[in-house]
Amino acid sequence: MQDKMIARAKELLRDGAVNRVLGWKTGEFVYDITPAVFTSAEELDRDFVFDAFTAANLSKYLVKESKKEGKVLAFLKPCDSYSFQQLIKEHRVDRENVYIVGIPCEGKVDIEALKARGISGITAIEETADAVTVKTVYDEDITVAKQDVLFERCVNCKSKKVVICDEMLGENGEIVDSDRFDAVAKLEAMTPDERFAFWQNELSRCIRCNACRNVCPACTCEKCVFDNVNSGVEHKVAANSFEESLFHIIRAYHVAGRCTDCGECSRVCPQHIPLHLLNRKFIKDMNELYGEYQAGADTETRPPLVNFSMDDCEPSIVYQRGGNA
Amino acid sequence: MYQLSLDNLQNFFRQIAAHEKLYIPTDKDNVAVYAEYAEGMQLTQKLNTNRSAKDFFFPQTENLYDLRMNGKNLEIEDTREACEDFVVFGVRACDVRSFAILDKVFLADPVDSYYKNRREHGTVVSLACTRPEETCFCQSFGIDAAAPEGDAACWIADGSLYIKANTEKGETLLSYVADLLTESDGSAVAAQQEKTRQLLAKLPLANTDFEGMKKTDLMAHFKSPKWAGLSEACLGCGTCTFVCPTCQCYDIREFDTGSCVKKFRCWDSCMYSDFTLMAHGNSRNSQLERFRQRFMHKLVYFPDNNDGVFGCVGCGRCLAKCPISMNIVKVEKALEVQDA
Amino acid sequence: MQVENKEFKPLIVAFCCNWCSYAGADLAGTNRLNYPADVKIIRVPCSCRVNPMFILRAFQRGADGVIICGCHPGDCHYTTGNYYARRRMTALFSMLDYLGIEKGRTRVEWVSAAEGQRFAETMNSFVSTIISLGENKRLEDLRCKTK
Amino acid sequence: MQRIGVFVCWCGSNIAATVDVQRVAEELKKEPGVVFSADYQYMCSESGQNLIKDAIKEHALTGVVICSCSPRMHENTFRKAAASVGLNPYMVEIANIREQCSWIHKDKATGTEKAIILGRAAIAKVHLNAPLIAGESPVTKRALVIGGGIAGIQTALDIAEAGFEVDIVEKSPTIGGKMAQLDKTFPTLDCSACILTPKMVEAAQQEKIKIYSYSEIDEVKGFVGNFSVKIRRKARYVKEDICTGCGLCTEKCPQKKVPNEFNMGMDNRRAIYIPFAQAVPKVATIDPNYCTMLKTGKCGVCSKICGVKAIDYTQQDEIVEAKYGAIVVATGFNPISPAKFDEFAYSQSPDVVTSLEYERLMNAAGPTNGTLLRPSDGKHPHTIVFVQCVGSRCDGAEKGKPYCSKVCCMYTAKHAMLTREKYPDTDVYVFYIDVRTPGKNFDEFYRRAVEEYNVHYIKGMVGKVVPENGKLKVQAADLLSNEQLHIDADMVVLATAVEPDPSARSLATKLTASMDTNDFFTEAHPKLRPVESPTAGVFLSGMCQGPKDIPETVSQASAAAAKVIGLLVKDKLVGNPCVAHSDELLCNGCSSCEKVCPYGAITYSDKEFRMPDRTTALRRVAAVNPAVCQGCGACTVACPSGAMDLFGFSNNQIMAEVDAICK
Repeated sequence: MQDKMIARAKELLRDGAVNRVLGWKTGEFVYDITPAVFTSAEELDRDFVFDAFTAANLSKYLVKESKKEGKVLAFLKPCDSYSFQQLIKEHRVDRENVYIVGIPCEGKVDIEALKARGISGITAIEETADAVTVKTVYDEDITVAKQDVLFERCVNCKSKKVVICDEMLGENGEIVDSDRFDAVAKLEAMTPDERFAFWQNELSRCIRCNACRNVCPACTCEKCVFDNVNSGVEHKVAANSFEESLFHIIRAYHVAGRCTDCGECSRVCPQHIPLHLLNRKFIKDMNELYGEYQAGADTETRPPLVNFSMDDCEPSIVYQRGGNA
Repeated sequence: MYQLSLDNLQNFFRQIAAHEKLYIPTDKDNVAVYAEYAEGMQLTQKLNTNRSAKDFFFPQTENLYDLRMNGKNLEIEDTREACEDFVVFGVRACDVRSFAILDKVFLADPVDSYYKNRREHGTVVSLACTRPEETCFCQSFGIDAAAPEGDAACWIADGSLYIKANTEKGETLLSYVADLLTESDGSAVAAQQEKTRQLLAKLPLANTDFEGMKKTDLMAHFKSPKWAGLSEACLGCGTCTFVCPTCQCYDIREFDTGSCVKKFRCWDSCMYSDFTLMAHGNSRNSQLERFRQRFMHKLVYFPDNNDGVFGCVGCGRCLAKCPISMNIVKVEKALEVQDA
Repeated sequence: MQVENKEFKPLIVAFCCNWCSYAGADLAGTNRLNYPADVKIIRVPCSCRVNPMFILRAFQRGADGVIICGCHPGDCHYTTGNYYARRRMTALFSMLDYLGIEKGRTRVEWVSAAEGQRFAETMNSFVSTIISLGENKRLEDLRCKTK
Repeated sequence: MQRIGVFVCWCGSNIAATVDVQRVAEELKKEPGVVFSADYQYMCSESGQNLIKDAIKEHALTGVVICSCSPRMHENTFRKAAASVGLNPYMVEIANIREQCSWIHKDKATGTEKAIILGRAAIAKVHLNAPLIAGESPVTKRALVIGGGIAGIQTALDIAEAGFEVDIVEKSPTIGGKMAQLDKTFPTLDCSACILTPKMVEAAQQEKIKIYSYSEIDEVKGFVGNFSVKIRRKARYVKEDICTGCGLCTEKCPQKKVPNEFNMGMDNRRAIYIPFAQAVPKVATIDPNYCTMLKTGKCGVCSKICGVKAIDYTQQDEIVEAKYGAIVVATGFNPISPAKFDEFAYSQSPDVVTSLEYERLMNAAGPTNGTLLRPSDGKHPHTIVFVQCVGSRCDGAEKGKPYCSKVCCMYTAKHAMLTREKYPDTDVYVFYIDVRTPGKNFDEFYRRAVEEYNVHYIKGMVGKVVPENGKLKVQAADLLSNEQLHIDADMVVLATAVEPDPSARSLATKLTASMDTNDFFTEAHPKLRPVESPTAGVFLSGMCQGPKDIPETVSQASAAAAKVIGLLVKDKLVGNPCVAHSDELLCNGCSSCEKVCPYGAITYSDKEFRMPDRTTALRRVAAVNPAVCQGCGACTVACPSGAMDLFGFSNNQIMAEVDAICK
């Protein structure tokens, strides 16, 4: 796939259809891949990479890139395409300045998952269709099933379909049945005390690095309320457990109905907080209460929180459902 | 040098904890974290903790004082809690060195009394590395992962813990556990050190050399065209700064509780758009400038002002944690290429 | 029904829309219908003006319960405001529940300008719920407890 | 820092009995920014107001907090008092310590403590208040009425009568609407045309009224007082100002097979036509769907025959742009198609007709010149079955309408009565669910039909109509006697439900006026503002808002006119300054706010901004039109960036109140 992508990118550059390419760049060792803009065939040949570790969702970069001179080629995976379409819906990107090449995705490997299995000192990784083999500095040679080290979002993939593109490289996939709400349901089934303990443990680890927010393709505010000294709620650090919760509740609320569930927030969290479980809770609730809705699936449907129906349920329904006191 | 069997490690911890608060790196939620020792707590097998050890001396938030209205008068209330002596066990060589770097900032005139207070009460017990990882590059800064500094230094080899005091505080610590220790010639340690050093030489970043940075003029680095490409993907989050053991920037803020105003400080990140926000606005308005500031600070300004000591210890946390995998090694290499 | 307050004096913030519920509260007053003084009302133009941030802010500052009152669905002065408020609050309350905050600490009630009786009853019942739940400890900011 | 004055009212003993007013004044004096504090028996009295005014002047107050009764009672009083001495009226805040404190608490300590807290909240808010100045906008003194039925005509006449220009836009070639098709009107049985056509003529002759017939609304921009509307004048291929309405062309046109919509398609007209004799304007129109000349370029009979050379086959649609201060929607209704109710055999037999068709069959100007004849064979019918509630009050919305169409009971009674009067040899049956006759002389009218005219009223629904041997076999249930009925009828008349005109939905979008699920326009308040739409400057007249009969329609039309006149007499509109506003530097242009705005007050534009990183960027940002915004605040919560805020109830003001209460 990488070779096909480079070839296609070079073609489009040469034809003048685009003047730059948004993709992923190789790093110093195996998995430290950085999103990057390429402007020449030489750069593409030298640095462009697409493998099990090109996990970063590129769509958010298009907010800025699409405002620049000329047309940019962007390679979007299914997840990324939902985010991109949502950004179009919110008028955040200039569609005409972007040439989208859709690329199929079979899931990305989470380096943290490898490390959690005690694998470290990685010097090389070989990837086959369903396994990865790691060579280490300690002269080990370890093979694990790919399925076991994928990102959670990939294990519970919601869609392998690129929903918006100018062309597809390879076969486009389909929306898949996923168990992505199971973890939410499991939490819902707990008692409030258990849930409280669970989230205290998770959120207390937050160091307010803002990685979740800054990577989030839905969080594209010119200035976040939490950074705005005039908003009255700005704070740089979670000084206590309340502020930890506040930031994450409000962030999840602000992206509710807009979050495509791309899972970037959980991917980048340096403290491994399962932030996607907050966003998914909103998605699950809204699906159940107001009808199925997938942000980014189209550009027309009204998001549930800026919509209503006269016979909507009352807020008290919350206290009648799920995990009891 | 003294020795004790690892079978006796819990006793070792227990006896220290009987005298002072003891913090050890232990496993929690799949990563290693420092936690106050509790009976039975196991030392992690992981190389290093997820977050750095700087919190012990420079916590993420810290209340400085309270302001209170009394009629028309403003009263200042010192809210500092009396700091007790404590021991941090198992600090890796890189993190131990980070304290020396923080000292250069906080203990230089004017002395930061909050930091100094904690530093004086803390005893640092280091632990030599045996399995350095691909993200490690401490050796680039002259740090020997096999021979860590600290008030006392430890090694684990052949089922035993070896310990050596380097300072008075270290000696005091040894006195807590004197009955558990036996003298050792340290030969096992030397053998272990040799193995570690072989591994260190094989690491992918073993040959990263920051000294070359010093050959080029400050302004040439500052004006380097490389910054645009390097900072292009930067999200402007604070992950690198917050996991970094040497980042020491903070902001001082107020919180109105309704009955008083709490003046507190908290970590800040030069990657943030509101870093050093002033009445006129920001001094660094683009992410390029903010990104450049961080690396210029660590690799150019800091050594310029501190006898050539870089503001980095090569712990590799930022390499592992950056959401877009941009890091100091890549920056160094890019600048080096340009300079060549 | 007048709730007897025991030792625990809850702090309750009530956001009332200007056109129905605030007027309902006025009517409760005009008719001398008692409800505990623990309830403090904040006037907003419409229930749709209530930002989840306000609710969390109240809890941070030490509120033990927050209630939002608006016009009955269909009667909103601005036609659709309370419909949006209904969805927003459902989503927020569900999230609070998910985070393990006690059920019942937040409530939405529709009270018209004619329902003084209902306003007083609602407040009495909400106060007794909050008393039974006890002090809000899960969404508190300890700094605000220092006196 | 504000200089705040606090004024605590005793309200006689209303407050002072349960609140220690002196203590409240003392305690609040200690709050930061409070430079003056006083208590007084009646703050709202003239001397109380003078106390406030004097303090404002003497202490150079920038903010005022009044602890008194509900702001719903005296907020305006105190605002005016402040304004009279030069303090912006929006710098006044009220702490409600009567209705929400002294009147509900018995214990003085409790009441006093709460009053202090409420006072603190008001002080906290005033600290963040800023002077607000209500925006002014000029008013274009011309109204637009959309729809030229009786509702539109009446509204236009009333507005014109008051001296304002008014334009009527009617989509068909003539005004008159559905009422023009009616024969008689209930309950007086006066001739519909006789009372309507003078109004039509009056409208045509009234100098202030301009009629755009055969025209539609293309686009509506602007807001209350300042609408700009594009009207599409459809090509009628006849020069309206030249045509004399002689009608010669409509007799000579060789294309004779055009279903005549005025007679519900029960007879034919020509391709060039005048809908009916009293049409206004009385001008011929060429139907482009049937005209041979327009379709094939071969014919031209009308052009040759026209003495004044009014025919112009090359005519194009014309767009007229005009400005209006107010818009009245009077788009009316249509009877629903009975096609979905196959059990009544409407599509199988021409003798099953709708009530409006029956109306035309009874009308002297109708297809049968007023003689009641069966459409199938032109014979006189002897047994007629009327079926009520066809499509009204349906449970499942897929077939009919959930609402009562309101007029059917009465017009069915009218039809039954007129039929029996003219043709006493006819048996007339009416099947009903309920007979609803709430209206002046309505029930008397219905009782006359039953008692004097011996119409057979049967409670029950018709199950099936089967055409058989020239008869219509009607199977029905009599619910009162609980028996099955079989009637051999000659005709069946279906009282079909009414529904809003299909053009209403797209018009509502253009007007940003809201509609209910049945596509009726919603009113600003169901009880108190029944003729206004929630969108300021848009008014509702007639059936477009809900089913109603002629007298109701006319009264609503006049009411709407009164509202319009009330608006147009103003030279300037003074807005409510407590409106939303968007901070362009924070706005992302995501459109969330626009989606929740019930008034269409938010628009977007691309603006060039200098960004923090010193680049210039074109950004899409929201702007609120303060003349349209009503200040609900829905947008402020939909906005994630906090760009959208509300004057008078800002995020920071409300949070300051929260903080003060929770201290």
